[in-house]
Amino acid sequence: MELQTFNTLWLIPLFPLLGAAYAGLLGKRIHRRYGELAVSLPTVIMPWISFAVAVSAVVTLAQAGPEVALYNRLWTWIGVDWMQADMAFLVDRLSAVMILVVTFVGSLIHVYSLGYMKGDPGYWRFFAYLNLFMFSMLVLVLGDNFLLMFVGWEGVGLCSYLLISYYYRERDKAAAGMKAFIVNRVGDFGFTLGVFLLFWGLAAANSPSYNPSIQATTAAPVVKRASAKPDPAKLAEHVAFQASWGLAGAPCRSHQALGRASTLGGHAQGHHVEGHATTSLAFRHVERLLEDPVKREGLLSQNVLGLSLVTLVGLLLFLGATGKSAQIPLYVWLPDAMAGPTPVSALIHAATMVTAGVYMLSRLHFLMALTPVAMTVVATVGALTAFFAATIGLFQYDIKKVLAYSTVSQLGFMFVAVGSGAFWVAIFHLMTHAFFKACLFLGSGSVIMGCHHEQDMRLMGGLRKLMPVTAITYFISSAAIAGFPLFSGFFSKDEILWKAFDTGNVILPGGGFVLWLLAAVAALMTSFYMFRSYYMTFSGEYRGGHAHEAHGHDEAHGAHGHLPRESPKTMTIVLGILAALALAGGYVGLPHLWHLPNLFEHWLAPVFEGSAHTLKWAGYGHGLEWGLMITSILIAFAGFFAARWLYRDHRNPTPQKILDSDRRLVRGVHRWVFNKYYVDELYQKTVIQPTLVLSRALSIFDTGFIDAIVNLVGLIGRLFSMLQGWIDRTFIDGLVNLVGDTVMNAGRALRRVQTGRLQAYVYSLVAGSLLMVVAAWLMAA
Amino acid sequence: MNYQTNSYLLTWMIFTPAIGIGVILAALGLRARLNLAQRQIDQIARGVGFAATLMVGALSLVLWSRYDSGSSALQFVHHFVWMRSWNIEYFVGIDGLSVALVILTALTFIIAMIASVPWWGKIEDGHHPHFSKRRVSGYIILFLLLEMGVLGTFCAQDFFLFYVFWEVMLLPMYFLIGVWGAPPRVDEQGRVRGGPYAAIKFFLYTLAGSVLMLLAMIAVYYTSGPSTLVDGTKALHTFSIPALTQMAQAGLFAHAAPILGVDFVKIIFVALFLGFAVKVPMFPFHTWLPDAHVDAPTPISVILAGILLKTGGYGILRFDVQIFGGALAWAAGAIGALGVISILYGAFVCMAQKDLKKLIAYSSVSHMGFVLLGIAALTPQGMTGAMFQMISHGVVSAMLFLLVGVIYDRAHTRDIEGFGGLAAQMPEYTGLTGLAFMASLGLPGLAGFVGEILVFLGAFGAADTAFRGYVAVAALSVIVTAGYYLWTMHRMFLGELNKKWEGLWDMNWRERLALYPLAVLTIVLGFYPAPVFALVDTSLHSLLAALPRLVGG
Amino acid sequence: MIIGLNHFQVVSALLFGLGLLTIITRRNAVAVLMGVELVLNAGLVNLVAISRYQTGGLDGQIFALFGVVLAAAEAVVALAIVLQLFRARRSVDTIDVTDMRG
Amino acid sequence: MSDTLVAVVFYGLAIFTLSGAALVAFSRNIVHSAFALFATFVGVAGLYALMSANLLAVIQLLVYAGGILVLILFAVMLTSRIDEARVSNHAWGRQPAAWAVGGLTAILIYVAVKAPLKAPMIKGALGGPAAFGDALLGPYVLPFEIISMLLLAALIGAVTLARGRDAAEAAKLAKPAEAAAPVQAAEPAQAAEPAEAAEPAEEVNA
Repeated sequence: MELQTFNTLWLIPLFPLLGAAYAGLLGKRIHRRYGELAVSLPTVIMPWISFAVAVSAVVTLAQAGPEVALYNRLWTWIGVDWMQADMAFLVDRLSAVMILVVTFVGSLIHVYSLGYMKGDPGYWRFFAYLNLFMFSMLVLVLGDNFLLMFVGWEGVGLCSYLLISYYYRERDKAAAGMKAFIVNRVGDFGFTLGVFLLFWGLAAANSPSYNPSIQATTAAPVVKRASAKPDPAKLAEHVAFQASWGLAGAPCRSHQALGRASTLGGHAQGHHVEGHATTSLAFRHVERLLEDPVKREGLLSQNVLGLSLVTLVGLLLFLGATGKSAQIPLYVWLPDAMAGPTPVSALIHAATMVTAGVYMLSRLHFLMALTPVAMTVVATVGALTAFFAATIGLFQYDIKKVLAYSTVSQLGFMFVAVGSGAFWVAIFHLMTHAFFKACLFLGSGSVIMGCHHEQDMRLMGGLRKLMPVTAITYFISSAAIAGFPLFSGFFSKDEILWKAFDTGNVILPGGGFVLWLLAAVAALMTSFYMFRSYYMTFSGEYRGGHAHEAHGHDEAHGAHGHLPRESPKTMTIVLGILAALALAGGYVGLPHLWHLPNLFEHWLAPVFEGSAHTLKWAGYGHGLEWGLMITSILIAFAGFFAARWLYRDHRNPTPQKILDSDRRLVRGVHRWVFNKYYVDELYQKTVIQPTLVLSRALSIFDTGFIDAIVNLVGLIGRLFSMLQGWIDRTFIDGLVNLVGDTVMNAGRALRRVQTGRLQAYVYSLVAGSLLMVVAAWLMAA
Repeated sequence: MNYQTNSYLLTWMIFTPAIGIGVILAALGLRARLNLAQRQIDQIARGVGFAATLMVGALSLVLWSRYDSGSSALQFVHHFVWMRSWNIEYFVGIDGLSVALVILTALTFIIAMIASVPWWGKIEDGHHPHFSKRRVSGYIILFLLLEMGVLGTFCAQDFFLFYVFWEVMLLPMYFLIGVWGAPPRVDEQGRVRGGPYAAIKFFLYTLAGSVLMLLAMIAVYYTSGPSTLVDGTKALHTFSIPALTQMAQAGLFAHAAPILGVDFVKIIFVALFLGFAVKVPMFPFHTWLPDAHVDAPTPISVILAGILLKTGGYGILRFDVQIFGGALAWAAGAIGALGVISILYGAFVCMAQKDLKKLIAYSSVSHMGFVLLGIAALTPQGMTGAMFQMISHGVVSAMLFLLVGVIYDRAHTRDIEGFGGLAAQMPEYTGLTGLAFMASLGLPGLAGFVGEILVFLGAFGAADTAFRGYVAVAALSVIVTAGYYLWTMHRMFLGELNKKWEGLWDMNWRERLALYPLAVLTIVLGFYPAPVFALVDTSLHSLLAALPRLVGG
Repeated sequence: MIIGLNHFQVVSALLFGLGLLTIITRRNAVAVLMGVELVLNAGLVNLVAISRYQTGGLDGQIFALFGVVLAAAEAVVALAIVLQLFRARRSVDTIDVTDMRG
Repeated sequence: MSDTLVAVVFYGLAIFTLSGAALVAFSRNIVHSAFALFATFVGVAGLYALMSANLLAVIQLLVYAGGILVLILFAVMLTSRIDEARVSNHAWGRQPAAWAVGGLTAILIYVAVKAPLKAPMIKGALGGPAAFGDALLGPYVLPFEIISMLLLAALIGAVTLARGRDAAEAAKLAKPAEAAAPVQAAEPAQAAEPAEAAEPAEEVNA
């Protein structure tokens, strides 16, 4: 990979950060003084500027050739000895896709929010958070090393927390934010451990190539340990281990200097740096290292706790991904995250943040490709998530909950693609999903706003006539997600299904077929519940409006005012744009089968080139591929017609019948699925409560045991000193007191002598003189 | 050993507070003569306190600008013979181990000084006068004495001088907690708690530690070889830390006669370590910390958490690693394990706390555990991480305790459960608290993360593979930490506003003045920690490089 | 018979004794002052007499002169105090004035 | 002057002086005492003259008899009520005082008699006022100046003391004195309500 310096990359995350600072620090006052627009306009414009810069960067990238990446190094962030993490941004073709999606969809959602958030008291807060989110997400995507990515990774988690808890006055919503953050932290735990393990694993793998000449100068710190346990083999290992990554001290500094030169100097020097910098947490360095077969073997041969190190790294990183991307077992936070304002759900919990896990694993494709076990786990978990989330989605009534489970399910599809080794497909689906899911969420937001913040689909209906733009865009997006032919979702999802079937990278019995089957069933359910939600919401008669009935008789025209109305222009335009993309966004990745150019795959191919040769495919023929494609079309239509039959115009009594069924099995299953398989309750019982109990127990232990010991020691000391004190008081003090008392009494007696009478003093003067004379006389005698 | 510079800068820094004390005492002495009212005396004391701390701050900036980060030698040395009969020298100087802490000290004391005045705020209690209005001159005198002790501790390069300053640090703290802290009260279990109890506990705990240190110091003195005092006279033994280091590197202590059948190095190492571990504080010697914090006045909590705990970590680096590193390999596993226990234990106990200040006190236990883990890892990353963790914890915990003070001044309670919905009432306070919590829980991009990740990374690469397990266990704390902070956030700030607190007002300018510099520092250190690394790197590197020689093989 | 120094001294001593007695026994502050004058005069007589009989110079007289001046000053101040005392208490009885009592 | 005449004059002067002094010491009437004091001063002046200290004798008469005594008389008049004149000069514990003072005087007399100072009076005049003046402005100039300063200070002090403050201030001055000895508040104006005056005084003391 060649680096080309592109010194304006840092502007991409900077602008949203400026917006966040503006709205966060000054927003409240500006809101009060100059009104909403003064707050929101700058913050809405910022992402657009970022988008413009991103476009310019991507154009530069596209012109520069397939092997080039844009690079912008700001400063050394954490540089300790041979470990270095820079504050540096990198745009290769993968992150190019991401920044375009993020800035474009993000900017659209900012515009949408103008209308949606109108009149909200926390207006400034909302836009500050939203901009901060854009910043974090862009850092995540642009970061050139693990740690910088982690900044964005946690940053989006924080913003997600802030935005979910946006309506903090309601305890439930605040709690949802907390849940999201903590669950994400569980994922981060895995992520960080994975990074550590990878870092030191690579250090060890890199060791055979060490240069003996620098051994003496750099081997210092660990030698001591080796000598503590004199074992020559170990010593050698330590020395090697240090030396390889330990271009410590001076060499490290020179590397920094070179790095600095590269930012100033441009292309040639930048390339030069590549040769030296084998010691950082940068993705490209890791990739380069693993291109060397010897080192790759060195990494693969390492075992930790009986597992292959690479596998463990892959699994731990995947744990991180499950947290952020809401996969089994950590998906529980995402449905609750719907507590946030709807634009947030669209931006963070559908289009961008939740796809971070997919992005991360794709970014590390070279690593994942090395470990079939991890790949298998990724694919299987993805497929299972897709399936189970879809089943839950079947029974939800809250329109946003349906979309939330659909998101979880779609993310599962993406992981199926990742696990199957079809990284570009995962990113492809990520992109199309960003379009249609954002559109769906924003549509639901429009509906919710129209229905006066009612989210229950049973209280909607008939909105097609009242909110035509919303209805049309919602339908298009539903068609896209269901995989109607020629809609964007069709291309990406079909590709996933095909790749899952065709994959040779998983070690499941039955191979890709199992994945395909799960994913196909999930796709069927997706189609069904999406159209179910469409028909429940938009067809038939409007069922909402208790308000309508309550007030309608009193005021003739009041009734009309309570009917849902189409949303303002800022919102519908955004819906239109996204729907158009949901319709047409897939054409960049047409299937090979049609003998049309697949621009998307072609665009990403250089990025995933490194892992291409390690991936294996079953190599099924075109006939099967045609068959699967037709199957998936059939599935999409089957779901659509089933939903249409059952829910259109709310006339078919079957759903109600099933709900009212007395059969225990039906009711049990329904309750089980409706309550999300009781996973939340399971976690409550198995994780949260034991943690709380443990913490309380430890707290009691702390005051009741450790502190008690301390106090006991103190008590013994006090008893001892009381004994001492008694002796002291009785004997020693007694003596002292005797002296003191004597003096006191004498003083008290003598006090009387001091009468204050003048003559008394003279009297005593005389008497004293007399005495002195007598005394002198006696002594002389 | 070549001492690069000779200057009075450190001496000025250390004794500027003493000058301040002198001025206040003079004012008190001339009070009757000059016919000064109590209020005037108070204002003079505060003014002098400010002047002295600001002066130290300015000097610390001079120090920073003149410090040569490329050298690991002692700098700004001021050196003369103090007590000839015991070969004790007045010897101050700093290197990378201490320079960052000295600067942090100067900063923290300024912040604490700001927090010590009652200006610009409605802080009256009604029944008890606010601590900052009680016996002001005495408070400021002790405060300045404390600053002197801390600065001396970080700068002293003579073991005896170090010990003297160490004890100087102890005494003012005792009075500051005992006299200006919470009045005595009886808790639910009928035990007497409060300022005096906490002060005595703190005092005895630390004193027990220093007794061990004293014994170790005497043993080291009589084991040390001959050396030359600064004025050229020969001495049979020495207290000079650089000289002791040289002797240690020559294998003197490694081959010294065992005490009670235990290696000399090991027993001294343990004695010193225990002395410092109490200060850190390390599980199971941590129980003084929550009590001391809960009952100390806000600025004293700030200093306690921000600076005093760091003297423990600094002492471990300066003595246990620099001189008695020979035993480090033997003890590293245990220290690492205790560090991990501190981290997790502190985090879990935090979760169960209902008193906000106690929660933050326990979080200090947790976060200082990282320092131990980082040091025990014996990798450059671990060491640097430990050092950085000390700095970042200094900044962040100072901020946290200030924030607790803000709410306590208003509500006169710290019961987490008793609040609720404060975000609506005090948005600015909520924002700052959120920032501090996030920094403390190690959100990347804020100060806490850098130290934490470096410690983890360093410990993970330790030669002893058991450390990987330690890290895996300790990393669980990131979840628990997030849990208790967010839960606290949830209980205090979110939800419906508790009607009781409708009268609370948001930050005032005094509090802003104290908090915003820290907030900015938290963010800057998170994104640009390089200045700190630049200060500490060279010294830590040579410290590690010298370790093998200490084994004396 | 020759009048010698000791004659004068005996007179001086008696004068002193009577003055002292006045000081001690009188309750009126003014009377006490009179006693003081007596004691002073006794001293002055002694001074003059010794200088007359022993040294023969003017020294004793000059000291006596100073003594007279001192007495005058003392009388002035003391009487002023007495007057103030009287003004404050309507009494000059020394038994009443016990502010210095221990 | 012959020795006998000198002796006669001496004894006469001595008796005159001492009887005056005795009257000062023992008179029950302060006015009597004052006049007896006059007699004593005159006697002492005579004794000075006898010792040829003529100038001093004159000064004694002028300053003591003319100045101090007049002052004392003024004080007596100002501080005593004439109608109580008979009991204006109480005595206090005369007997033990007499024993003590008597003892002391006896010792003094014993010393005076036994002391080896029996030289006869030095003959010749000792120098008149001119010599006196030379001595004062010659060797004794410093004490002379100092004593003049002292006199000035006493003068100013006496004026300041005696000038008296405003009535209010005087009352304020009086109060602490009363607080110290509330029982002895002899002032009739305040004697009317002694209990109330005493109560706050006790608080102050506590």
